[in-house]
Amino acid sequence: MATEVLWWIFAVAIVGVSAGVVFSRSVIHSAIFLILSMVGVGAMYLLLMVEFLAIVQLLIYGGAVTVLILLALMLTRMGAGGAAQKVDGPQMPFALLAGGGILAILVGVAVSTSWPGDVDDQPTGISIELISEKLFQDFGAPFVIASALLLVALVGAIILARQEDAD
Amino acid sequence: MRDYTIFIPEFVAAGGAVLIIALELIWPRIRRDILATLTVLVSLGWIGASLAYIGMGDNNFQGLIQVDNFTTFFRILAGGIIAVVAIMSATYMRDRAKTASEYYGLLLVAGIGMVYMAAARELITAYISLELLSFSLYILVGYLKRDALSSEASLKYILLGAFSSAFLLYGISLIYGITQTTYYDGIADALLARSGDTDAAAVVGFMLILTGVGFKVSAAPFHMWAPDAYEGAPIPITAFLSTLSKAAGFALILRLFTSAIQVDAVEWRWAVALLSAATMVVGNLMAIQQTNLKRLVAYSSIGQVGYMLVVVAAIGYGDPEVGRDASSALLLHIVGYVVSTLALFTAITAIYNRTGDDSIPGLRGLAETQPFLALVIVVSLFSFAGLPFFAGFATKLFMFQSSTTDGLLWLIALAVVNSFVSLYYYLMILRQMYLFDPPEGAARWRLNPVMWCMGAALIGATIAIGVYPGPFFEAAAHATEPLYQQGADLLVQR
Amino acid sequence: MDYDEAQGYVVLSTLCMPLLAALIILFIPGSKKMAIRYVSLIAATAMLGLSIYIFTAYQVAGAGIQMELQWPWVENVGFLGEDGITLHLGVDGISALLVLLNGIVSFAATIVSWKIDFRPKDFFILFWVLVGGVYGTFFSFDLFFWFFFYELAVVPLYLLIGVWGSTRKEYGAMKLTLMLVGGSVLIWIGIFAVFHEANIGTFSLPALYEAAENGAFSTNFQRTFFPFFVVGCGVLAALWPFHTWSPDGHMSAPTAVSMVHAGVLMKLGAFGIIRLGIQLLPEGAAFWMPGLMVLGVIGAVYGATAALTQRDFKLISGYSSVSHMGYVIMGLATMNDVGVTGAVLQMFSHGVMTALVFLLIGALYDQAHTRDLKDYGGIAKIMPAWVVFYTVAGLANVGLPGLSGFTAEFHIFVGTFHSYPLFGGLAIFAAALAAGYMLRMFSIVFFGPTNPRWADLKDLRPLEAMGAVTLLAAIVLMGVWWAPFTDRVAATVTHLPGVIGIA
Amino acid sequence: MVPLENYLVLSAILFSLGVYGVLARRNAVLVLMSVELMLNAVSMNFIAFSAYLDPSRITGVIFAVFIITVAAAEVGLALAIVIRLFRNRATVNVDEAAILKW
Amino acid sequence: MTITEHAYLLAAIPAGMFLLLALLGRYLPRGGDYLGVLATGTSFGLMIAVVANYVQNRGGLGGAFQHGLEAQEFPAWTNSIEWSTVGDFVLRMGIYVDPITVLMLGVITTVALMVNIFSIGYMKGEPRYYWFFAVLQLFVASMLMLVLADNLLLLLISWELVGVCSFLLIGFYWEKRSATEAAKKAFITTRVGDVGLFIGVVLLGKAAGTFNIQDVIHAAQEGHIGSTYLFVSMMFLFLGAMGKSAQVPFHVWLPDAMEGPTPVSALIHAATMVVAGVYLTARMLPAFEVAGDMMLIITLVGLVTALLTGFIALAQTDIKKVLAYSTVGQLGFMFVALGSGAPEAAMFHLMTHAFFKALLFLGSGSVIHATHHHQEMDELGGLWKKMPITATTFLIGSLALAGVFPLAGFWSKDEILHSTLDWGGGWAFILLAFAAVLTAFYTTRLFVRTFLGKPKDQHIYEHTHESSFVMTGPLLFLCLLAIVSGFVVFQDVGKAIGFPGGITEFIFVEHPHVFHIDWALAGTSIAIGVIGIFSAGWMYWGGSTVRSTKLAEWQPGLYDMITNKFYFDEMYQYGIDRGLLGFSFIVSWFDRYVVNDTGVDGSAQITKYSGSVLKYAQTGKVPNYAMGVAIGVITLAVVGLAVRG
Repeated sequence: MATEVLWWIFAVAIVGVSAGVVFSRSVIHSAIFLILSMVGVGAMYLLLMVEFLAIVQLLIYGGAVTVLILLALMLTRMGAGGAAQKVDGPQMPFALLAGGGILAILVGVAVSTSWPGDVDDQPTGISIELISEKLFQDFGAPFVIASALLLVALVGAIILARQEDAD
Repeated sequence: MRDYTIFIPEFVAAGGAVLIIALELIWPRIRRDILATLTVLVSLGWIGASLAYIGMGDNNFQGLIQVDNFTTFFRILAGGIIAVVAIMSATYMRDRAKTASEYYGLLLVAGIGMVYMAAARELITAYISLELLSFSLYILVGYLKRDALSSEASLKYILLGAFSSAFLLYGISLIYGITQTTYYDGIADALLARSGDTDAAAVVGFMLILTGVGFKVSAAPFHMWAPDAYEGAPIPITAFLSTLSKAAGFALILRLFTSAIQVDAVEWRWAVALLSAATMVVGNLMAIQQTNLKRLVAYSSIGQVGYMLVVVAAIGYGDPEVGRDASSALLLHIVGYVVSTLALFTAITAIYNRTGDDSIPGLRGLAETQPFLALVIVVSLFSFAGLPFFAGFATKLFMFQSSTTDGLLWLIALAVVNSFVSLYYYLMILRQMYLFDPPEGAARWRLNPVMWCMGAALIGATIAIGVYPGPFFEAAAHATEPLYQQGADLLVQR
Repeated sequence: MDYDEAQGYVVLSTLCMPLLAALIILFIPGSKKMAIRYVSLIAATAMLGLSIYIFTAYQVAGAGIQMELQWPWVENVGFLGEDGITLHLGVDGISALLVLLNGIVSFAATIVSWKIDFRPKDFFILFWVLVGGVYGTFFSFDLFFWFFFYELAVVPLYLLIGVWGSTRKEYGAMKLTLMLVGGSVLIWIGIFAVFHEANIGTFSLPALYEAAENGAFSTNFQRTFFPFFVVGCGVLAALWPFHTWSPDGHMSAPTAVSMVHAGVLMKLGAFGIIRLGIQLLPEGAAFWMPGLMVLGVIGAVYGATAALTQRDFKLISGYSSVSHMGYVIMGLATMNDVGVTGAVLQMFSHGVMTALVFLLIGALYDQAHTRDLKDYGGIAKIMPAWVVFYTVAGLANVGLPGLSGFTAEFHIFVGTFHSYPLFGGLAIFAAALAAGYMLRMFSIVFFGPTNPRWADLKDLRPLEAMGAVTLLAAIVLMGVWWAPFTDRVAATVTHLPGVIGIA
Repeated sequence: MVPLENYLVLSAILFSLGVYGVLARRNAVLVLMSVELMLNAVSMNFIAFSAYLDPSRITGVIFAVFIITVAAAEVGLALAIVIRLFRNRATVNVDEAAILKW
Repeated sequence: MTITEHAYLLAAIPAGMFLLLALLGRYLPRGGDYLGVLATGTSFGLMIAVVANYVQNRGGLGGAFQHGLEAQEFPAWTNSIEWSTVGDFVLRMGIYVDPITVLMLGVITTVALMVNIFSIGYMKGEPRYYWFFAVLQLFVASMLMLVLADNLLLLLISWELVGVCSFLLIGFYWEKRSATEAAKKAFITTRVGDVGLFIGVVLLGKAAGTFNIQDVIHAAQEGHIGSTYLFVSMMFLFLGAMGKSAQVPFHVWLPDAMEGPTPVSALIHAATMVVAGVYLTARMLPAFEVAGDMMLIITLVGLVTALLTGFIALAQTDIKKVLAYSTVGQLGFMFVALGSGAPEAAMFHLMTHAFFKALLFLGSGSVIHATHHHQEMDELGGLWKKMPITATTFLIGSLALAGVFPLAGFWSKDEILHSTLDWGGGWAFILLAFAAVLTAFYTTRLFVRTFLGKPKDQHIYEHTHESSFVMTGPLLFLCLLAIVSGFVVFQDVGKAIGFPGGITEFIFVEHPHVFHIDWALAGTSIAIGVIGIFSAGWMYWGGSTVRSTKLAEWQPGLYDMITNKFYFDEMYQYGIDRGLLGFSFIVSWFDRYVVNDTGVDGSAQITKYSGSVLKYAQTGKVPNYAMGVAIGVITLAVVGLAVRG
């Protein structure tokens, strides 16, 4: 029962802050809302009893990614003239429609489908051992590729963002 | 069973990539040509190493990665594309970028991404490989740092790429929700056994996956990034995008659509046919309007994707035999298309190196100033248009012929009509080169012998495929065999 | 190697000759213009000889495919089964005649192209590719190669017209190429359908014919896809209303290209209607032929009518080609042996006489640089030989007995009156109109007071005269003694499926 | 008990909000943040599926791990490109980065 | 083997000569005119041999000729070879010699020889001299082939070939615009008829299963051909005859054809080619007889032509034009005879007409040559003194044409009048008799105004001189024929020269017509001639035109009609300009703007246009692109769910 109440609280909060991310007038506010949203999702993972992922979520998203975003926002901050610009583009109303359409479809799918294997209708706890076993044994190969991917992203970020003489 | 030996070719490639990057770090003044040459050598080594796997039996890595003829085919294709693009890039990058080692390294890494897209038999692996390829491409497109267009192209590419990845992932999650697995075979089994209650999730899942892969191969209406990215990218990368990235997309599609979701073809085949029709129409109609060569090629390659998607639709509409034949014809077509495209870009790069102009009117009078390149362009364009003597004729004919099923004749007809429309804008290019005199003061110029040889080799290959397609077709047929061997049981059940 | 196989190699070498010439010229530096011309001349002469040989060596008694040569090309892979694609060469009576036509016309066209001084290398390469494509189409008994060569013959036209042409050449070239390739698109679709429907995994035409005989193609299928072949090929054969490339294309094309194009290439379309339409889908043919007859009649009268008021030489010839190809279509549509034979004869006849006309127009235009009839007058005084040739060609065009046009039209009309008397009566107006537009041109251009502006015009030069004489000989031979032609054609035509005999 | 559908609906809402953000916002960084929101939603989907339907194999969780990895890398790379664009053009407005068109 | 079986040699020799002259003529001394004469001379000689052979064999039939022989007992030689085969469709080519052929051979070779000789003088010094002779040979060859042909196809071939020769020769002076136009007109007008002939031939061939003339006739007679079908095909056939023989309404080309050199007019447009229509009709007459109302149509066409051109000829001032209209009129006479079922009369008139009309034309040629190409009567006059031989022969020719006893024209015209009486009774006879009066009238007018009276143009008159013997010789020879050729109508004359029974029995087969003079009719004929001659003499004697002017003032409307040739040319011109050319412009316009610009270019434009509209979707803005993706996703998903239900 308590889980349910908690869930609803978190759910409403997540939706609220996520809406804040996309509807906020201020870029910085959006970034902060994003952090909150990430944290909320992390809490959801706790409710789903996948503690490891919750931690990963907090560390990587809540920490690294948002910091990176804030950094980028600061680096690309406009001068005085830039601030007056509208935050939303001209197709905002259509964006609402499209978002609504996708929401309708996805919610419809989620609700109308009876998911196979959903027997006891509640999450089963997933231990970190199981995760590590799966991740490093069964999915070792993608893990290696992912490391290459990170390397590539790293190299790319460096060569693209690197200040050069001409800049 | 963890048999790491099946990764040896990629070890070669990755090692080569690291070596190349390291070389420039250690020795910053190294000549760029040497890096390019090194890349070529590495890719040749990669191809060489891959050849050993031809016809080798079951080389499965934990059910995740399958090294079979299909994989080998794409290994060779990747190596070939990278080698050609590296040669193409040598002069181009020397003149335009401060460092080049990452560039060549990323070419190789992108190739690795492609190979694992082709080899993956599991969705996580496929997704990660796809992102590996995409990341490399994002960087390569934006590699010309001080070029605003390059950065803009890169930004568009990565934002939209990430956006579409999200759709792809959501689709995968829905399929996962139905099947509780990400292995292709497992998905196929589960889908076969699924009840009607899961239809909504399955359909939407398929559509979202289609969106994701459609974006990768730039199928309309998910194609809009492509012209901008192609135009903004460095010319060799445009070639790379239109060959390797597309081939990779189709590698993934073939693996996935012939096994995992083949059983539910009835749910997605119409969508593929629709996308195919839209793609070829949009690509060809828009191409008519273009004045920039790279942009035109972008649209034309979108049109080509439309034709290739016909095969995917045929996989859905036909029986396994049709699917197998169509898939092999698609591989053959990809080879022909890749060879022609590379030939075209060899010429465009050489011209751009000389004139700094990549607009179509910039080709004015090329037949006078550089007849060989004009010939190369003609051959490749005619090959695209599917005119005889050149690869496109035979490969397109085979592709469409093998895709002909009762339900798809309209699409084939549309495809043929479209390839006719495409002839118009190809002829517009020809017109500039042959019908007009060169601009004032343009003299005949000599071509770099390496580029000359490469151009000659590529048009030679184009003509060889066009005139005597037999061996190539057989090779392609061997490459598709494993796809259908593994899925055979399922197909029988279906 | 038996006799027929040896003959097969003759066919093969005829096919290879133009392609070989193109290849050799490719490796001759562009500055060595004479070498290029001599290579072309030798090739053309050899082709003429080989074509004549093939025509004469064709055994009337044997009727079917002769001089066969079959090399497997791609088989047992993918969707292709046994004999999937074979390089299957050979001739039947119809193609024997058309091969001869190609030999004659391309020979004449080569020697009038002697004077081309602007990038002759490129010109001749493209020209030989074109000729090779035409030969290949006539020789191929494999659908893949048939289509391969068919397209091959169409494509070089764009550059040939665009680079070496005149008068709105870009427009003409683009329109011509697009319309012709557009037609081949329909053929292509038809090929897909036929291959799929036959489901025997081979492109071999004899095999497909056999399948057709055994009922592989349902009536419905035949009726659906026959129009694809007919309209597709019909575009090339200037089938009304898909003819408009013809006047414009001819107006723009350089002499040699006009010659080969009007002379041979248009016949490829009509040939395709026989090869793919009638032979492959006889029931479809039976169903659609009345409609085709209507189009043929409209084309015949329409072309002649439109030619009546044109002011450009080439437009007149272009429209008259539409009219004459209308006769060909009519002949095919009769579906009786005399009519179809007449159609094939008309292909030959129209080929040589139009080639001659274009040769002559070219000879005049090269000097005078105008093709407006009204600019001329009294040319007969300055260029008597030219006028004589033109008069003969023009009269052949009108269908004067003793010249090839009559022979062909006679057979066509006999066939038409046999099957569709009313249409025959309508179409024959075109014959009267032909006299109108031809004589109108004669009287404006050849006769009347001589305009002093043209006093310096030279008569035909020896090379041109040689080409003209070659063509003229063919015109007269067919007009006077047509048995050698009808024998070969009829031998095959009478065995076409669905073609009935006139008793 | 919280049923699976609840998570799925929540995820759908997040995803749709992300879609809206990508479509509506003009700042490239905000677009990127919206994409992150979408990826988050997907991760949640996977984990929910994994926890409810597939606790033994937990492939979904693994997938989520990879998604988070990729997303992080993507952000890094994308931001580098945004900064690159800013240096070249002094703007992060995606509507203004439209030299390439038509 | 007899010479008759190889009668094709008659045609082959001139044909060979044509090739020789056309290719080498310009290098030969004097353009090879002697070779032309040689060729026609040889043909003439062969003709004599053929006639002799024919007569001999005919004589051999029964030793003595009997009246009333059955048709098949008249010998006819055939000789044919297989020409081509398409399935069961076999074409044979060959010759067929029967009395009509023999007669035609005689006429053609004789006139051709005379004209060839005459031309040596007349064409002297003309440019393209050799070419003239070359084409003349081709004409002779084709014309002979035409009459020799045993099948309709060969006939058609020769038919068109003579048309071409006519075209080439009318347009011989192509520097003159009028000559070119006349040639064009002649060719196209006859071509329209030829197309009819072509249709007729094809239809008959289809129905009879063969093109052999005798077989076709046989089939028609036996009723193997449906009656309507037969009528239609014979009608088409007759169209060809009308075109070639310049019957109304196709008559317009013949007067214009006088633009050609005068010997050509004599040969082609008086004696031979224009009678091809008569020949064809006579040849096919058995089939015409069974073809519904064809006979009536033939008669009517002939009558209308004879009358109409008779009127027109009254007001012509050009010597040759008068003769041309006269020719048309006389051909009308022949058609009346044919329509009346009297082919022997028609052929008889054909023969006599050929001789005296050739004579008249050559005579006029002599005048024209002598006056250096002045042929308007208003410029001539009083030439009798200057050129007596020409004048005398011309007078005899005129009298023959007018039908004065006992010249050739009298007998043949008499026969025709007789046949109309036999056939249709009064009305045709009266109308035809009136036409004969007109003939006599304009002939007299022509002679009077040209040769008598005072010279109207002194300058021309003074420079005139009699022609050389090479020209007067043929005149004299033809004059002789014009006098005597009529006598062959008598049985005794016929017997004397080898064919007993006279021309009328010689010619025809089925209804041998025994000639005997009907003096009442002969009297009428004589009266007709006298009325015509004297009224014309009264009007024009002494070169005066006062009376005719008064006549014109009395009936200006009629006069206008006549001088303007009943406005036929204007009507045709209007029809061609407004009708045909207008239609052609419409078709051209349609072709350009509807088929090409709208249909072909239009579809290209639409394609291009849709591309240009579509391209604005490519805004370059990421949100728009993302919107594209989103819309795609939504569409696919919604459709997918909907399809799934």
